[in-house]
Amino acid sequence: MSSPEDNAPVLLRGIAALLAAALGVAIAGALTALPPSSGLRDAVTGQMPASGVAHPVTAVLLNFRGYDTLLEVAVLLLALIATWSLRLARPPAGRDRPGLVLQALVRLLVPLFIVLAGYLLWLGAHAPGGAFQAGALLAGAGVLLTLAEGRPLGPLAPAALRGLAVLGVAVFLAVALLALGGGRLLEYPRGQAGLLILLIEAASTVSIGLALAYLFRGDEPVPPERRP
Amino acid sequence: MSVDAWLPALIVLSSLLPGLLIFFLDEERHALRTALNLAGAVLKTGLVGWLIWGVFHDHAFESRMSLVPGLDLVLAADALSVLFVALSTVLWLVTTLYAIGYLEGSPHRSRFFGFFSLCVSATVGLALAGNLVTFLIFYELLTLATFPLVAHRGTPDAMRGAKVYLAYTVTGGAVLLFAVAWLSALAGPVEFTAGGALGDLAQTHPAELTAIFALLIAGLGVKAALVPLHGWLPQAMVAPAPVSALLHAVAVVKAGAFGIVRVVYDVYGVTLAADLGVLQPLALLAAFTVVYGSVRALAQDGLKKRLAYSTVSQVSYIALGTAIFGPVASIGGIVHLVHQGVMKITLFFCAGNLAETLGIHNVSEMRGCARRMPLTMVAFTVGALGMIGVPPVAGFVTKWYLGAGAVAAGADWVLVVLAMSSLLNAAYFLPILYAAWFREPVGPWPEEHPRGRFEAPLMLLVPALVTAVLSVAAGLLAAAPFSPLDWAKLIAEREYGL
Amino acid sequence: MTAPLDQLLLGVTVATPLLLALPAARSGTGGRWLLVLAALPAFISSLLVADGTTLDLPWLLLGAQLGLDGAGRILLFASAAVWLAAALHAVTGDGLRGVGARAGFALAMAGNFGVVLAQDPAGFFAWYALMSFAAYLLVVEAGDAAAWRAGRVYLALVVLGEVLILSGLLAAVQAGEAHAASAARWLLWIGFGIKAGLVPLHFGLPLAYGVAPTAGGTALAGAMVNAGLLGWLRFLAPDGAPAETLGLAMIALGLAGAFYGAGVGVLQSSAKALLGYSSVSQMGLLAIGVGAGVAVPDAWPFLLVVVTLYAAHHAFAKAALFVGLGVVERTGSRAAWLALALPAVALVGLPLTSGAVVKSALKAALPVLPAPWSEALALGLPLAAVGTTLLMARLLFLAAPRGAAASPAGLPWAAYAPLLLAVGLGPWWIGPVPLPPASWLAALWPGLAGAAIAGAAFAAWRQRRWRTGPTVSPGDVLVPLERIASRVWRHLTPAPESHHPADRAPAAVPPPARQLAALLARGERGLTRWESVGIAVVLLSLAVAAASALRGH
Amino acid sequence: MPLLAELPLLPWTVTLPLGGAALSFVLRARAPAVGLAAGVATAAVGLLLALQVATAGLQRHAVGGWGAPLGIDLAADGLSALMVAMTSVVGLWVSLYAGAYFGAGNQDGEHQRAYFWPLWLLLWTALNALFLAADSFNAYVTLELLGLSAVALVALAATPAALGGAMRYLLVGLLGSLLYLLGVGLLYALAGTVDFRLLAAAPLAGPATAVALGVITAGLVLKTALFPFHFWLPPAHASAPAPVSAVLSALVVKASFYLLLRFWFWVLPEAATPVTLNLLGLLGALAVLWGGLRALTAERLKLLVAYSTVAQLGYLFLVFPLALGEADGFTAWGGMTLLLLAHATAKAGMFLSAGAILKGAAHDGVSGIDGAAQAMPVTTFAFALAGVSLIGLPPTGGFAGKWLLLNAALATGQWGWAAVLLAGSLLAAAYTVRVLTHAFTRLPGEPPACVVPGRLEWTAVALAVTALALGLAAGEVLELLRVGAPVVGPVLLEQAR
Amino acid sequence: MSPLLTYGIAGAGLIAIGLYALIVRRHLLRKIIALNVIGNGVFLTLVAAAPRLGAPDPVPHAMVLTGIVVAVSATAFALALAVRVRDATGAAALPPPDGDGASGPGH
Repeated sequence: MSSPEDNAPVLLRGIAALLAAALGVAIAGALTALPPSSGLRDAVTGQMPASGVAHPVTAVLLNFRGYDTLLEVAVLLLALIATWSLRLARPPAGRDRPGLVLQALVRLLVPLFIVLAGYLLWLGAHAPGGAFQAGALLAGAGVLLTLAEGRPLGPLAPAALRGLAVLGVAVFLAVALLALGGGRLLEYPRGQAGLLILLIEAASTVSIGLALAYLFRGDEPVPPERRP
Repeated sequence: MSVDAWLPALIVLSSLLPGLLIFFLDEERHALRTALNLAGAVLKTGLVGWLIWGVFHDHAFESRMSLVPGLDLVLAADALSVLFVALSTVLWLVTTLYAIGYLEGSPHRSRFFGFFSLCVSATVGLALAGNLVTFLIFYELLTLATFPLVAHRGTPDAMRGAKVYLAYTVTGGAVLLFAVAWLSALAGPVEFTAGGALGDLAQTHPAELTAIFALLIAGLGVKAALVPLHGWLPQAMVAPAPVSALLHAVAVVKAGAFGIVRVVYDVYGVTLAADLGVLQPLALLAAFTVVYGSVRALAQDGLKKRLAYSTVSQVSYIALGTAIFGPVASIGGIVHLVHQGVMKITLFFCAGNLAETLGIHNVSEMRGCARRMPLTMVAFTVGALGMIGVPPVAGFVTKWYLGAGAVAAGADWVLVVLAMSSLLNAAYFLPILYAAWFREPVGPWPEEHPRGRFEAPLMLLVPALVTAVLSVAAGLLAAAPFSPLDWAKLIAEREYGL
Repeated sequence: MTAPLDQLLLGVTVATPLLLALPAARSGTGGRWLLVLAALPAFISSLLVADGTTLDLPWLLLGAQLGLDGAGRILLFASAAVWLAAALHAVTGDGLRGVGARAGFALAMAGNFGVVLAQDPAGFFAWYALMSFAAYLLVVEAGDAAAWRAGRVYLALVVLGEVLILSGLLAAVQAGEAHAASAARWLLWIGFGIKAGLVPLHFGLPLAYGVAPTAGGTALAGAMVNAGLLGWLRFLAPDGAPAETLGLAMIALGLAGAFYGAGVGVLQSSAKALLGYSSVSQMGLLAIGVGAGVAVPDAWPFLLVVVTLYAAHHAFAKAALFVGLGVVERTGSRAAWLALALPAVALVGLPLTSGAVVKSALKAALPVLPAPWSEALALGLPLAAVGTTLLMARLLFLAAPRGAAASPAGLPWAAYAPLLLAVGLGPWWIGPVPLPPASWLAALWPGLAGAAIAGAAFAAWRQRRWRTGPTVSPGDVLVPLERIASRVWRHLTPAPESHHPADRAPAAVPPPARQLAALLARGERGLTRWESVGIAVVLLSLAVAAASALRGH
Repeated sequence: MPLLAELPLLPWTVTLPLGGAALSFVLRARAPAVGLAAGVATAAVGLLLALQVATAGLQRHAVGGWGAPLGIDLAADGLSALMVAMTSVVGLWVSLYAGAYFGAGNQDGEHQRAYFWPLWLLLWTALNALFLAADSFNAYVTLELLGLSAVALVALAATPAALGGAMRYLLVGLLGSLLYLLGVGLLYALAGTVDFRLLAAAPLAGPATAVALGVITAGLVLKTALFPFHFWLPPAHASAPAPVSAVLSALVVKASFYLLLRFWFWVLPEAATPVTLNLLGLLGALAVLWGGLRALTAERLKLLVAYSTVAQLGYLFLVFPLALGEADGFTAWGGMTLLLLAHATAKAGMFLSAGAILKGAAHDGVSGIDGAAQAMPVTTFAFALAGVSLIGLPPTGGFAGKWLLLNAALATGQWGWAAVLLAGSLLAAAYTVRVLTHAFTRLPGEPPACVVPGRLEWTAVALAVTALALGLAAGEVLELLRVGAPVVGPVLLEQAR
Repeated sequence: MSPLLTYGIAGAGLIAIGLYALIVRRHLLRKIIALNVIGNGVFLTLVAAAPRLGAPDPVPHAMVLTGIVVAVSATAFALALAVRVRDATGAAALPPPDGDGASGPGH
């Protein structure tokens, strides 16, 4: 796909290369000149007991800086909405039925993926893992299904589909606002942090998996009569 | 007297609010619109009467509102502003009547009268402006309010005229803004004060002040149509007659001239200005404009164009009187604010009547029209003689004081200018009168013309006659108390601290 | 010392003609009676009002003041009489038929009286302007081409005069400044001179007189000329400032006018135009008197009286001639024609006429002048009188009735007779001035000489020596002037212009704008290349980084 | 007002639109109603917040109760309060407008209506979150949220031009935010925090700081479309649906500029050098001139308006040389802020009125609006009034802002910037008049009937009038701006006698 | 030269390469990939820059995770948009920006 006119004039390329390199060198130089520091490690470890989870990254992601994550889930939802709003043309559906191998593979793998996703989700509390990894796995299952049957999920009503897509944001937001009722936004009540985080992660996993899967598929499944 | 703090604002609002209301009226609501117009005009007249009384008895009228700390919107009334306010109020009342008659049945009247009222509000606002920034604000508002009026007809001509008009005025406005900002950066907020507001700044920054003065005059000169900034005025002639009347007599042109008066007397102070040596150039420029305008007027066949150039020349009398150091000349300049207004508005009313009733647009078509429309032409004659300076019409009083003041100030050359301009005025007005009164009509008048009965319809005729009477009265009773001249004397006394 | 009644009279004097103007104009030819009525109050107050009466009208114009003094009384009397006569004559059916003419007559009358009574500069100027512009309506009354031409010229001169006078007055009111005072006098001399037939700006007079019908012409020639003179008397009065040059200039031009008017007048073919020229020469003599007073301040008081009386005498005589001409024209009666001789000899100044009195008085005053001038004048005045004689002779010749005209309605002598009477009684009401035999001769010979020359010429004419004498068109110097003026005018004024928008196509977008747009678009294309922007981004980050890093050290 | 001071408005300003977005996405059939309701609520909260800051001073909300540096804070000082208020006002009117703009009936209309609301509310979320972020990394997330939603909204028009513009916009936006993120990372490595306040307190120096400032500036300037980085703005803004164009020009570009101010005036003021300040000022000046000229010669109405945005953004950058170096920087600071707010309202009004006019127009050329003054006087009036504010004529907010900037420039003897201000005004006048002349041109025959619903007209007027009112309320605005302002000084400078 | 620093320098290199490609390549897919390269470079730099004392600092890791998810979302949308552009304009490259010249029914 690389054609001659795919490139800019040589002169510009030269200048661009030069400058890009210069910037790279500048960044590298800046990195070398960084003074030693421990960042916020000690602050995090100091607050770990109150975080409700055992794994520091998860603690940061879903507690200390949970607000970032809320917005981040929103970004993912946004990406889904935005992609759907583009109304991509359907990939040619006239493909012949998937081969037996693929079907068998799907039958074998999809359940496995789902179980694994559950495990990763549970693991996230004290080891690397969590909602995103789990969601990614679900999405993988979705991709397989898409390849096999043309759509990740069975005949699901569009409204319900959208409901699942926003589930993560909705639950996250609900928890945050409940906390706000008690004190501050996302300030988990004493002792219930772990549970709430798990709830949020569970909901997010579903939404993330669905979102990634449908991002892969590209367009929004709509009833045939609305099809342009 | 707490009302004193409200009166100026009320005077502005008395035309602003009706104007805004009118915008949102349907075309068909003729009666309501007229009622609103007249109610506003009458109310304003009343308020102004009160104001005059108060100012004469040295009441301090001031409405102040802070836009930005250190940047106040001040409406205050001193003798000078009262003079201008009274002028614009009275003439607005008359012109409104005229416009109602003139625009009968033409489209977009709500838009027209809306902007018409805005235009007057802006004029009154800048008349009452108590400091330079307020003046600037209303000065720009005026530009905006008049643009749609000039463009009202929407014909290519009108659009071109409007474009030129805006190009000139907005540029002038920008220059003015720059000058004002610079002056404020030097001196802080500049409140108009009789005898000058700059204090000791002259010693420290003479060069800057001179430059700023030049910029101020350049900015104001655009509206005041000082040569070579006058180019928009003849172009703006495409506007409907009431608009031209208002533009030339009260609103735009006069705003520029008034601004020059303000700058010389109440910002710099005439003494300081004289010391800076900026008055002489201004006087020369004004004098040149006076002559140039008259010469160009001679060369116009379009009646309104001729009147436009005569405005160019006449308005510069004000600047001229202002630029001559000495109370007598100042009186002449200041009083011409009023005199030129009433006389020129008469002329434009009559021009409008001729165009409306007989379809006359050119001087060359005016033969014998006086037999057809004697009353209109009587009014026109009065205005024309006034412009020439024939007593007892108001123009004579102006020329008298200007000349006397010039001689008193040792500027005899001004007499020559006055003489030349009077001769030229006669040269381009008398032939019109001659043709109108004594020549035979070229052909039959368009009897089938919708309004072609005997004279112009009353709504058009009465205003012209009223203003004609006013311009005679202003001259004939010049020495009477509360005459424009009397008031101008009061102003001069306060400015020169006599 | 001013009695309210007198003040009232003064007010009425000017107010009546003003107020009667409109009714007189509107109410048909019958309105001419109103004009007679309009002139009466002036006549009365000229007789009754006490000297020094003043009426202050502080609210009027720039604070007006009316008043009556010695000179004013005489001139008011003369003007009032003339206006009265003119109006009466009009009533007998001659002139003032048009609406405009009647209005103009009344307004000019008001202006004339106002000028005489005005005691403040602005007021004087205002009345003067009213009179001058209103008189235009009298000049153009006939309404034929000649009248329009005369009117145009008259108006031009009026405007010029007004401008000069206004400038002069403005300079004069600032009498404090010496520079202004002297300039003022010159301006005023010329400005008023235009009305007083000052050579070379005299051509308005013959032209206007020539075309104006009798009544209007009478007013012009008898009354309004004196307004110019009065202007001189009022504003050139010596005030200590040396003004000899001006005075001598006045004398010089006055003398020139005296001869020029006679010389050109003789060559006229229209009696009325000829009267105009005689006015030019008579006013020239008056100018000499005024000039002498200006040059020699000590002589002013005496000369003031002399000049005023002379003006009155001239007013009556001229008016009588004008009215007489009118009568002769309409009735063709020989008696009327013969009667013309009386005012004629009065003008010449034969003994026992008012002319003789005033002229001898004038002569008596002149020796005060410095060396060459007094002699020159001693010689010049008689010669001028000779010229006058010739003029009058020519006048009688031209006026001679050719065949009987239709006898008119009304009483043609109604105005003529009283005027003749006034001229005849002139010497007595002026006051018995003793005429020593020497001056009898001096008064007599110019007339005789002139009569001789005239007789010779007449005889030659009778013997068909020459049919028609050479003639000069009225307004001699005007002719070339007019040509120049019309050329300038054509140059300045536009050709009629049509206002159809179609004629002026809307200007398309000017090419420069298009080019600018193209230029900008090209620049924008360059700017919007992804490459350039990307490079710029990197550059900017490097620049900012470098700058702040350098600052760091 | 003790009660007002208590209210936790900061979190609500962010969470309300987010919830609205989710809801309007799920309840597609009710999307307009839900979206409008959420919009009104958000606007109300935003305005309340401004009031809260004005009365009770700085606001801070430690999300999760941890507090910086460990946690994320939401904070509102005068500037951010004004920004949120601006977003609320513009957002409110745009929401009302959009409700009537995306026509029901035809399928494209349905589709746009269905997707506009969630996307727009997400955009609104991002704006509020960004203006209230006290945390530079959190600001990065909001920046991305903002960029993606904006691009999606542009693409909603679905015309080739719009899609191309959107693509370009997306690439630029991503590059910009990545550069920004790099800078944030470097600063964190230096200071061990991403909280603005703590960063400002930390002793930042050395090459890392320099590079951080460099990449952050480049990234944000790119997103702010400062000349010569404006190449993405006109196509995107000109081809988007009218309400979207309004939001983009009025608010979105301001967000990255706001972050720029945060870094230059709060975090790293000492890193500023005369060279860099004047460089930014110079680019701003060039933007004013270039944008004005392009607007003057643009063929399409919306492109004209878009280029006027380029020019207007240029003014804002004059604040760097005029305020940052100066002892009494507040004059220029206030002027910049007033101009920013005035431009937001005026430009939104202008785009809305342009959209309304073009709905009935034959084509989208400038001459396509001939006779608009007859058909839609109200809309024409709105356009004109907005133009007046852009020109900077009194008594609009634009005038107040320009006046202060002019005053600062003259009083500190920096003549060049004053000249730029005036030249910009003249250009603005020129292109505004160019449009108005067409609007006033009378078409032959009967005046065309107005084809658009009244709501499209009134909302535009409301925005234009707000721009006007801003000039009269400038005093209050400046008072609010003083809360936590990075510069001091009197409102109006006076040159030392 | 600590391993972290090598990561950092690698990150800087990635950024430079990505920038170059982003500037020079015209095909949309390549630009998107280039952006991802830059992104990865940035993430790498972040992690490398974070702590240089003892055990790792979890905060940058969390930030990078967030950044990655954002990058994934953005990339997905960008790809979809690129496809849409190709469908609409027929070329998987940026159309010339100045779409000036009045055209078609507006808005």
